[in-house]
Amino acid sequence: MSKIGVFICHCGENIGAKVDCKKLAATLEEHPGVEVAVEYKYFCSDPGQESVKKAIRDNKLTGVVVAACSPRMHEATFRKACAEAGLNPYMCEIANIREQCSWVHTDNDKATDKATDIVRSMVEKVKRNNNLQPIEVPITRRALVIGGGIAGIQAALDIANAGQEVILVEREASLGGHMAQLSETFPTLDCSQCIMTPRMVEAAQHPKIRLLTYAEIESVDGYIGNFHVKVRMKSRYVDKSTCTGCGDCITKCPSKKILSEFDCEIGKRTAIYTPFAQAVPNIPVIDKANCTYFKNGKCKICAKSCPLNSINFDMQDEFEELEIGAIIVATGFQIQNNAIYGEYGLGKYADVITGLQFERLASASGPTAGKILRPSDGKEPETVVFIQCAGSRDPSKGVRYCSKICCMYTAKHAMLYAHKVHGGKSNIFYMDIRAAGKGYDEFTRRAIEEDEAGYVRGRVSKVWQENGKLMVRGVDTLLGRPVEIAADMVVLATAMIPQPDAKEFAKTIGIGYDEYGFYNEAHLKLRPVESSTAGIFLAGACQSPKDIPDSVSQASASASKVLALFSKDKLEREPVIAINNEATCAGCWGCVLACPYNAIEKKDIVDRSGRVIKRVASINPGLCQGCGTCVTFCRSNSIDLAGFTEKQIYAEVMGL
Amino acid sequence: MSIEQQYRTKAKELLSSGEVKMVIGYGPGSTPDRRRPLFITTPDETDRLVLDSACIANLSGYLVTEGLLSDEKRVAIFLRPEGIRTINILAAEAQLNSDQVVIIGFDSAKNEVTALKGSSTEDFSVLIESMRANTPETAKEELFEKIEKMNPQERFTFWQEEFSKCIKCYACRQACPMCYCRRCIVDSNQPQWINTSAHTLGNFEWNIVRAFHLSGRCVECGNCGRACPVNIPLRLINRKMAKEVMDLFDHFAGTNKTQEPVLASFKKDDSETFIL
Amino acid sequence: MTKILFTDKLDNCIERWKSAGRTVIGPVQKNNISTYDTVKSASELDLNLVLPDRSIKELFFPQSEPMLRYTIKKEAINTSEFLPPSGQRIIFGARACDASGLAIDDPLFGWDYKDEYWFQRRNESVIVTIACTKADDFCMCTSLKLAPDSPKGSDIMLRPLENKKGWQVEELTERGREAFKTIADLLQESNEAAAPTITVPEKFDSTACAEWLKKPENFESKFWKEISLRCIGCGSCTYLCPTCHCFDIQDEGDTYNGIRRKNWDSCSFALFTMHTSGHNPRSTQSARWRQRIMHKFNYFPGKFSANSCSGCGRCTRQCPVDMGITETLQEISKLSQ
Amino acid sequence: MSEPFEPNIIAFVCTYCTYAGADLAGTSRLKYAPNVRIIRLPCTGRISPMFILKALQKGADGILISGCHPGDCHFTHGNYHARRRWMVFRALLDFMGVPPERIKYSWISAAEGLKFADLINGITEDIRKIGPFDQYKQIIEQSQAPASL
Repeated sequence: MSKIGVFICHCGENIGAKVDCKKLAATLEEHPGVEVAVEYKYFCSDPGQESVKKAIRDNKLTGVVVAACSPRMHEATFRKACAEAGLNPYMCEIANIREQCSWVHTDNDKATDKATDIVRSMVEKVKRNNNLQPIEVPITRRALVIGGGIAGIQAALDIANAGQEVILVEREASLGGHMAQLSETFPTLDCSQCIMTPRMVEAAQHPKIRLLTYAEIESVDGYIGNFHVKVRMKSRYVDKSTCTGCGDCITKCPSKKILSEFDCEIGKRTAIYTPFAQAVPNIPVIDKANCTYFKNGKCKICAKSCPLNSINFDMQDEFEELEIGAIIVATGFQIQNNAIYGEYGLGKYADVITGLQFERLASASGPTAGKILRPSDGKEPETVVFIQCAGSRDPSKGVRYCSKICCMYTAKHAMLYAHKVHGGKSNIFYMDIRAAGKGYDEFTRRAIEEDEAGYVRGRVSKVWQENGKLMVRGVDTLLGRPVEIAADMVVLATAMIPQPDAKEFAKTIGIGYDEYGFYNEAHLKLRPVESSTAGIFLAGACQSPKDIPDSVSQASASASKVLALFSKDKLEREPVIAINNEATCAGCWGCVLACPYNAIEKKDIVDRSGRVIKRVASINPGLCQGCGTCVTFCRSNSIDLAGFTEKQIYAEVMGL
Repeated sequence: MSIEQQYRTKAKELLSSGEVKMVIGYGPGSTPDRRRPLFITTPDETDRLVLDSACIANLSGYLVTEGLLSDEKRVAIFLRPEGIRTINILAAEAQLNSDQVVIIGFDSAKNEVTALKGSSTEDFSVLIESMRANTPETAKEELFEKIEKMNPQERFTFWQEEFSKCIKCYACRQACPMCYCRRCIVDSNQPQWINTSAHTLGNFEWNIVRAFHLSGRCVECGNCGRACPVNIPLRLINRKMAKEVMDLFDHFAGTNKTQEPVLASFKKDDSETFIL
Repeated sequence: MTKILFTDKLDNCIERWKSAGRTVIGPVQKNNISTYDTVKSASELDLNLVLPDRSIKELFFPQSEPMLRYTIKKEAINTSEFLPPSGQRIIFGARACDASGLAIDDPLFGWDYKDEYWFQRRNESVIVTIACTKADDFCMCTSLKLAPDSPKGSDIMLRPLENKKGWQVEELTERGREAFKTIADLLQESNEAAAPTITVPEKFDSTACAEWLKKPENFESKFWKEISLRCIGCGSCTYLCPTCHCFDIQDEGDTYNGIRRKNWDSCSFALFTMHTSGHNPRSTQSARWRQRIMHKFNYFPGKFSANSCSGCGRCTRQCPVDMGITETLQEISKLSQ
Repeated sequence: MSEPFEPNIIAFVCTYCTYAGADLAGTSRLKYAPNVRIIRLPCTGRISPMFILKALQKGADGILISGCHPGDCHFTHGNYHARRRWMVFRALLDFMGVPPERIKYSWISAAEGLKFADLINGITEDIRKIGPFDQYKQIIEQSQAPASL
């Protein structure tokens, strides 16, 4: 039998002046299952709380309703008091008769009637409350960072520097990501590699960081604190343990004309190669598709040249299984293939290049050693046209969103061009100049005012070749007239897009993504670095287009989330989670689809001989956030939500 | 050769080759105008199969009989187009593996039976797409249009009268292939969401919830209406819901076996004109 | 010479009965279904039906019977009981199978506890049966040793005249005689011949069936599974059956007030025998169908010396998958030969 | 003169947005009609059509369902699921003769105390105009009445 205590708080005059608390207590006193109903001036005060505790002990109460202010104010206070009196804290509920009654109504009788209904309804709920225990999830204190670009490196270093173990996985042969490809960075024009490479080395040498390059994630199972991750170590054909990175093999390799991915195909590389000179680790890999030995069965010159016999053509992919507590996804971005703009001639005219290719031209470590030279004939361009939003903010051909970094890097390009090619003329076609950021607007102003970047507000309609020049036809919308520029080089500010396999990868690790393939944060404003899957966090441009400072900030934020998680042995969570009745579950998987947190798994029910009798939904308490969407979907009424059970809500309505 | 004869031969072949362990079809009923479900497991029995325009019942519900498909053997089944759509839904909702179902498809109109080519649900995807595009003339019903034109008060009165007949036998549920739950929500009594008594209130609640649970899943096979011993025009409610999900979400139930249930999915730009 | 009730006098009769305080009930077509319901005049009656879709038992044992109203107070639960509305009723135009069904269930509702809901209505109702002059493919009263003019359960038997202008009146019980006294002057003595009652062919041998069912080894016969393979467990056979009588008791209400009701239940439902533990002794539809047949033709006769079936045929007539008692007992007849 | 009809309204709201919005109306000391009883749920995704049926059985003349604006759901998309459910359920109830005007849906954020107060006043006024839900009350009464035959 229920023995409910009802504690009606006057909140001074706040409730007492509007709701007839005496009458309310008298009515509740007569309510079935109510053991005591008392009123008091301030139940949240120490003596108030003490009186609640005493009443619980004296009357052996099975449940408590405090009729007072909003549960958002003092639910925690009174639950704590209940716990101190030996009652399970979840046997306490708050009836909100202040914010939602006494403060908002003028008529005392009607306010009292409403308060009566509110309290009675809550008494009926409490009668059906269950003792709940906070959910404890053990935590493996080891983080996995996926992606070795600046975001991944930053996150890994932050976690490692706080003393926690990190495994940093990069699918390319070297850390570095896109940032390693850049020349100078806005708005300070410091050399990208100068600030990047030390961080790469730091990560590689950190005692708490285990680096897995040329490796990919095969599968992720489990849940927050307890992920099981399988990693595929792609075969490099070079033994990491013995290779010293002397580079003899690279020098000797006869296949020297392979287009370098790192140099955006304007430079060349060998078949055995490191992506770039400062690669970390400095261990080459063999590009199987282009290697003469793998193609023809003959060559092995590299192996012969290796003083340490580190080259092994029989090497196989290896797999490693990792136990992980938290994951940071920092898988980065790609740039859009601008072949979609046939009219701009990318791919057709050698001197129409992407912004990233321009970075390689401007980079001191690039194929031209930092000289701005036309890919077609190696001459310095006298006139360069930059086209912004070549893909971004273009729902018809490109993407709808703004890629965020192009305004800045185009200004930077114009600047670098002005610095490197004296007297060179730059023209920038733009839609708007978006330069919000510390020092950003000053930077674009400098490009215009000091480096004479010629900004033209308008779109380019066509680029064609005429008399050795690239003719650019566009419109100057400010002057309201068409413009035609004879250029030596055209640079397209292509859109930042998700990695081509971003959606597939999201499915592998179990996180959500938007229509483009950028990963969804749990809440755009309040949980911007968490994915909707508990224990998986986001950093960098895999979530949305970002520049370096933003990527780094998000990486540090993610790292701090991971560290917060790792600060305890066990994760304690509110026990408001869904529970499935496996006996009645029909296994239709509607709940699996509806769950925003991938918290519902398919579970086999087997008989004694191990034969699968049926499959049912199983809710992972570590992942469930307690929204109850699955409960409402479930046609057979098999799922229920602790703390807001079907019985409780039914009783609340029936008790009104 | 008549379609009936062709299909008897086909059934015989399927059974003798061991490709299927059972053929679910129609047999003669207790009166000349009746047909009854028939379960055949040996080639000799196939001559008992009947196929004519009186074969209307959607037999697919038998496929989810507990244990029937658990041995991973295959079963052949006579299905009209609605039945084929049912298989897609049951497969999408993981109630069966459609690879285990060999479809013997047919359609009938005006006393004519026509054969439908194919044996797996995919073979009928063109047919199903054409069903989505054209509502058949037969589906248009005067009573349905009449109810739609009524005002809410009149509609309430209409259903109040209809539901006053309901005897809560749940034949509508039992006859429905989509009602495969091991425990129906009406049989869940903690709490008792739906009043089980056959008063009009309880009948209202039951029929509303039944229609809601079938929203976006009903293929309008008509099993429920035919099973109803007190002739409540249940099909009209289901038709309304099929029409709604089509208008609102362009959802036609049972187009393929990976179709997402309309109520377990959403679009961010779903219409919300009615929300204040 | 026999007493004749001419159809053109029926309205006067109904008027007379009504003014004597009796409620007149008969077969009507209502809202796309035929059933027994109250009528104000003869024109509302549909006496041409083979038999109404819904059985007569609903007039005595309604689908949902409110039993009591309760009010929950802190210290006690107060109840006030409901009883069926009191008053004499004339059920005009029942069929012999329906009337027999009531007589079959009388001992059931009275063998230990006397069900007052049933007996109050039984005691206050006069069953005026019209002998059948037509039948359909599903009628099977003769197979149950009954007939289209069985007197069982009826208070008055009316035999249609050959010229269809009225009925020969046969008073079977004191209660019937009493009711017809009110209209004595509206009846005429005449020699008009009655139409022959319809001959319903015997479809199975119920005695042989009973013998077969009694044999313990037949309980586990594979026959049960085969015969019920297509049964979908909808229970409409049990709900339309004039003799099926299972019920469940439900409380409906909110925190403060509620109604306790007696609702039909059916052995065809999987949940009927579901234990709290999750175990279900009749876990398959074949076990449930076997139970229905065993109950009607083995257990019930064992206790009350009569089959719990009056041969109305509704079970088959309404079955969505064309099953029913007839087919099953026909097959059992074959097996028992 | 007879008392004006005071409708019974039952509201089902999510705790993160609308319940917080209602609290804000309180802390802002806005005044609104006392006809609504609020049931708090974690998310609109938890609000089942069954709740609406039970509220009607309890004699509600009007029902309000309210949660976070699209995109603002604390649980990312509980409200999107709920919106679909409501679209379907609303059409169903309409077809069964439950007037859509009696069941209102709204998005109210934690910052929209004023909108909450206005909405409650508006709904109360609307339902007062339509009058009591007599048809439903009639079938409730029938379900509590003694047998008639």
